[in-house]
Amino acid sequence: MNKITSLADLKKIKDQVQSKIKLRENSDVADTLVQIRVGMATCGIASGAKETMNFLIEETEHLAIDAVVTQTGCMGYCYAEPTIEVTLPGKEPMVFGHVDKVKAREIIDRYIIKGELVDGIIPASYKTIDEK
Amino acid sequence: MPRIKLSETAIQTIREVCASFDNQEGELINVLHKCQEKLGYLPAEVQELIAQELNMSIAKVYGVVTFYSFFTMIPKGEFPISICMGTACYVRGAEQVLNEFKRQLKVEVGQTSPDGKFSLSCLRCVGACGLAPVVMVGEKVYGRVSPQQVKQILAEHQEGCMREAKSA
Amino acid sequence: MAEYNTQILICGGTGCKSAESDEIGNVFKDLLNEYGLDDDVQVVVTGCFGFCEKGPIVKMMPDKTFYVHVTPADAEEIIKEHVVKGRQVDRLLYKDPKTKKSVSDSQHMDFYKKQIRIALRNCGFIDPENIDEYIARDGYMALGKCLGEMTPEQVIDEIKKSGLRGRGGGGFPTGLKWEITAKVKGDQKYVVCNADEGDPGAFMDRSILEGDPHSVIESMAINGYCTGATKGLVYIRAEYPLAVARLKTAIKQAREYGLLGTDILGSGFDFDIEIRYGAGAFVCGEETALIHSMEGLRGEPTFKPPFPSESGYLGKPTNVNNVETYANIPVIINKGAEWFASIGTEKSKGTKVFALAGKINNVGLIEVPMGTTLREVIYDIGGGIKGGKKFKAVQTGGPSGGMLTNDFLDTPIDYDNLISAGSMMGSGGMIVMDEDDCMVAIAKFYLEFTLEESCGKCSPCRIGNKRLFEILERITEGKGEEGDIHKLRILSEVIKDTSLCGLGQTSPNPVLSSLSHFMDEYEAHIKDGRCPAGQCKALLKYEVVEEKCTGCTLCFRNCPVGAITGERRSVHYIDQSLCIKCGVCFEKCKFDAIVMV
Amino acid sequence: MEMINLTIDNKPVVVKKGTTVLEAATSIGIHIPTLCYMKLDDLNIENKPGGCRICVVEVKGRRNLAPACCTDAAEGMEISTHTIRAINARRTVMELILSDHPSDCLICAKSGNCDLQDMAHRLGIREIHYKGAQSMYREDTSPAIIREINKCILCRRCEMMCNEVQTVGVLSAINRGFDAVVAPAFEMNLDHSVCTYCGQCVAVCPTGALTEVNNTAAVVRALYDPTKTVVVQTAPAVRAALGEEFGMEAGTLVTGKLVAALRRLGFDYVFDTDFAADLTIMEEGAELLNRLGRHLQGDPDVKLPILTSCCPAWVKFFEHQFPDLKEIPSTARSPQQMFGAIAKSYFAEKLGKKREDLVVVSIMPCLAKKYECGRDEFAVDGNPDVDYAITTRELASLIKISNIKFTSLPNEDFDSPLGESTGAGVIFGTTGGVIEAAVRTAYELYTGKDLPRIDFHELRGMEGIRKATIDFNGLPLNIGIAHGLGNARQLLEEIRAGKSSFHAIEIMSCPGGCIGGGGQPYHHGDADVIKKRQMAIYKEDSNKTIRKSHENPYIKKLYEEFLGKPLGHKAHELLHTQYFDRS
Repeated sequence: MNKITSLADLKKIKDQVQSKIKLRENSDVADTLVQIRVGMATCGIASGAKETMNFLIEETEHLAIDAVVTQTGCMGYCYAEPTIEVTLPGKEPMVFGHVDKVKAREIIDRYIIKGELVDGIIPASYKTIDEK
Repeated sequence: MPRIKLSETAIQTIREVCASFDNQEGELINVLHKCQEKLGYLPAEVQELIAQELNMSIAKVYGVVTFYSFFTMIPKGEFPISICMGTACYVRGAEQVLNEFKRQLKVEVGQTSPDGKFSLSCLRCVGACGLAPVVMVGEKVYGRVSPQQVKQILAEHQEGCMREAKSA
Repeated sequence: MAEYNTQILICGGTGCKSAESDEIGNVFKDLLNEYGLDDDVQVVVTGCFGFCEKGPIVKMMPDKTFYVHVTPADAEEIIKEHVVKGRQVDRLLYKDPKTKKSVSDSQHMDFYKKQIRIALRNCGFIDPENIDEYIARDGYMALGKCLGEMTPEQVIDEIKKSGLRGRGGGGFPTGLKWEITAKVKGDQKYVVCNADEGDPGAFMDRSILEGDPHSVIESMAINGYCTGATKGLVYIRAEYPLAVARLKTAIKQAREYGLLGTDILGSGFDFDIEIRYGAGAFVCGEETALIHSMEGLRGEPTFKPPFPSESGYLGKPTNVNNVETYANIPVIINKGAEWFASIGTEKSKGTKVFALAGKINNVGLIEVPMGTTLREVIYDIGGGIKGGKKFKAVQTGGPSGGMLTNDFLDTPIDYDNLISAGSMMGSGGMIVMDEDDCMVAIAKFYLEFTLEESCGKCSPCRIGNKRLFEILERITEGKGEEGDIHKLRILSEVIKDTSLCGLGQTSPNPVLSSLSHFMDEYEAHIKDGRCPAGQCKALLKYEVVEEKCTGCTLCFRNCPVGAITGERRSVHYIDQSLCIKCGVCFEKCKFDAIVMV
Repeated sequence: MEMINLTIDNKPVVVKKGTTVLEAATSIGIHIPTLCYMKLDDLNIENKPGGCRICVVEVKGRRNLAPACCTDAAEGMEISTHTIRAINARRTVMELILSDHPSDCLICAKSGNCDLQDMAHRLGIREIHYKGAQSMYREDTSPAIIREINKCILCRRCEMMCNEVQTVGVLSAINRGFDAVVAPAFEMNLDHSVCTYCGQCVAVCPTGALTEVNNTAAVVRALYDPTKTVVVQTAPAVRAALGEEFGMEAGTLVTGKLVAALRRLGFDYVFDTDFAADLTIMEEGAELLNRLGRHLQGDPDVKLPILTSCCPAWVKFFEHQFPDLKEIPSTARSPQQMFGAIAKSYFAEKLGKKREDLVVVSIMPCLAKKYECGRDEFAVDGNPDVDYAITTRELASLIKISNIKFTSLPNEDFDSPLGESTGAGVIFGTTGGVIEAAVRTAYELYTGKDLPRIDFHELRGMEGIRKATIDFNGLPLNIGIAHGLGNARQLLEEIRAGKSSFHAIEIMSCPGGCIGGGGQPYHHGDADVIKKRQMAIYKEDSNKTIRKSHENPYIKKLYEEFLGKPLGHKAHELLHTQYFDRS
């Protein structure tokens, strides 16, 4: 990694990262790219988030789904761990709770592949700093 | 107090840990953490060596060890059982679960079963309140534990070692 | 790609479920089938929408129409009007209480979103182990802005104007604290992050460090810039291995980018961070004790003044703030003090993260603007009480706080209101209790915690809390005496008045607050030998009601200690000498043949 | 100097910035009770944990009561020390402390001398409303100190003395919460630890948690054993403090009454450790001159500085902590042991008795002396040179038990010959005294001239470490003095690092020297008591006609008749010792 030596540099990095994300969204694969985040805080991991994440990686690979599976922190829905957030191309992010392997299977088969919603969606009930 | 003799490797390990913190007295807690991580517990002999290496009094080392509940002078069992005693777990019945463990294992909190297999301790909140009550066996977390499950949790580990014993 | 044109989302949150949302779903499915729409319209059950008071809730997709108070009888109209004709059913729409106008879709009714995520803004969004994701969301911009465009005084001024108060419990104005440390002269100063989260039932600091460690690092650097400190120390619980690992990774990445180290962003400002580990002592959350612990000593508090800002770590000026406090700083700098101050109440600005737990449906981490009521938190966000039981109290402030009853459900939450209600903000644990929780036992639970965590240095805390605990213990065992309540009161007041540090000064709060709200429970224990909540085992026993027992053997099979005997199809008996009063038989019996007496 | 105005109980008071509320109150005659707090002014010793909470007062505008001992006076403060709230809080806290303390006051070693008992009385506690479990710890008995930790109230004074003042580091607060207590590591017995038995923990303990091992019963048994001749020696510091036990003003010299009392107790011979102190100077002075002479001749094997070795706690300290330096201290035994060795040889011969028929008892201001007389090297065939060492306090108790009205006793003289001493012998009782006595003799022996002046004021005082250079006829002799083992440690570390320029150093374990010993009447936190004892010691010195050890005619006679010359064969056998590595 190169050192960031000025505020301008920092902004440049920010733009780069953001445009990378945009590029990904606007590229040829934009139609198919699925982003999946897995809540991997202590309570998530304790409830099996690691297994869920591994399963999602393996299965999307196995089914040749163009997906990026990343970890993230606590989403706050401790009662519904493990939780994952799935963003289908061009759609709003959707959070699912209680995602064990069975649920993950269902989410892949029905939501990711067919676009059908599945039970267990957790509606986002908060505002972000940009909404406020 | 029965004395134990530290192995040469253990002595070496402790010395290295102390040296890695420049043998600074102020690093005592870091040193104790590292030593416990490597040796499992902090018996008197380990504390004496640490005191010597950091050039401080044994009483002070002992004073610190006995102040912090994370440090233990008793070797943990092969399967250390920790019961979360956070409020969320408490109101969801952690005490009953703890009592059941005590009853099954016939040990008190802070003790290890005579066969060295299980040790019992209580934790402050582990932050998995959504799963309350929570029990940890080693690294494994059990959520929403009821007293009835205790027997099964213990059996899981007992069987585990029996299998290992057989295969060995 | 999608096969369905329309999706009907039905809230499956417990609040709505108890109000027949299952039934609604079934009616929809049947009707769709009837109308031959089941290939076009999908019915989906979701988690809680967090608007439980208006439940059951049905949301239509893709147009996001939000129907409230839906009953099974409304299903047909929704299908006929909304699905078939594309017209909204106005009478089921939410009416804005101010304008009395209907609000058509959830996008335009964001006021139903009770939470605002400031401290948790990145938790659950970014990969905490990837600094680029943090930067993409304005990460380190606040630090850049401070170093490049603001003087330390201006930054402090901005923090002061924001009205941010310490989120660790005390609520001391953060800007003022920074200013004091900045003004003290010293060749070396320190910035400390208190991550020794220890309230049983609070885990927001852990979540922030696990989900957004860079926000803490960035803020500590800003703090260093303001106060003149070049070294930062994070004092973190050793029981949080994941948080430690993520923090370490984040520090490493920040160093690699030069965001920690020398000459940060070309400004000439040097700052770096080290990690120190707690070792399981709750009292180390108190800042003087924390500092002693970082020095390798027993974590015993010392009398203030001198405050750490004058004489802290190694005797040097030291600014101590907690994780959540730090997590707010970058947003204040980026969005401005005014923006931040526009959220919250007059004296408590911004938001507060709470760990909502206990007998509540949606256990979780929430962040609400100061001034939100307990009712909104418990019923709208928390989804109400588990199992449809009756709400009894909510405990805030952990072992330093108190119980808040029904009477306080509509009190706006802020530092001052909670204190005048006999509790306190604390670090943000919020434990909900229902009718099954005995308040004497809860007070005893907290006292036991304090007892174990008291450092033992001062006599009122060391001995006084032991005596308090002993009195509570005998009350819960049915051995309470006349005069015990008076003793609890007097002793509590003296412990509060004379203890050395905050731990002792607040330790009797659970006792005092339960005494003031639940005197009847204390009296029932002492005078009638009865635990109204049925929780104090010494005061209850389980018995079989012979007339109701069918001899199904379910209790017999589930009893963990073999205390129940009886043949199949004949009345069973409980051997009281063996019974451990676990209550399993009581729960398992399908015929109400086991009673608690 | 910035001045602060405040009012205490409506009385205005002006104090310097940095003054505590407690000190401000004291300055206008308001006596706020304290328990854990202790300040020994001139000795730089302060214990201020703010733990007991007895001294709480009401400060207008503050939410909680404030501990007067650690609250600084601030401008405009309004303090009330005896509102109902403050009194109730204080009494309740006291009740709490008592609820975790055994109530066997009547038979406690500390009864009548106990700060906790006094405070309970002062606060008028008549009932303990909050009874409950008490901490239970086992009792630990060592050669000198008994720990009865059930009586510990966690004032932390002993811990502070052991760690900060003495840097011995045996005691620490251990455990947490209700179980917290002050104890050695692993709750081991003191005799397994590096404890020096200096007894400073005992000297400051406000309760009966730390007391001395009581040997009075054994002494009484010996006194009533017709087959034994019982010889007693009394250390110099005893005569400057014993009167306090009988209500006399601190600093009252009671030498004559002390002798009279000992005689009435039935001791067959009442002798003076001062005599042995003179003897110590002969040996130690000779050793100093010997090493100095060899050093000046360029002998590379000679080790300087020479360190005094009269103090047994100090000896044990360096055996544990600085065993690498054990060749440096003088090999001269302490006066107590020199006395014992001479009494059981020279004097026994004179009486025509076997050493076994003699019982030597010493009256000491010290607890470590109990340990010292039990060291193996100070016995012949299992018969110790000194049989029993009892403290000033124990002697007072014996006198009381024996129906002797101390204050009415006539002044009597010591017996001869081992009761004859010089002013040099008596100043052994204070810090700086041993080295001053040594200088008086060494100067005259080295230069062959009479001292122009006998009083070396440059060697006196209460500072923890003192340095002076004495002109030995052109040879500048660098003298160091340390009292308190922490101060000694500083000088020893300089020596270890090769940075010491001293020729001789006097070290005493107890702050103030033996007058501040662990066996003296309790000072109850008043440093003036120790200073007054010091003045008494110097007064006794100046009252003496002979003030240099080598001029003591009975010492001369002892060498002529029995020992030969200083450092000679017999002297070496009886008066010198060796040290052991105890690390």
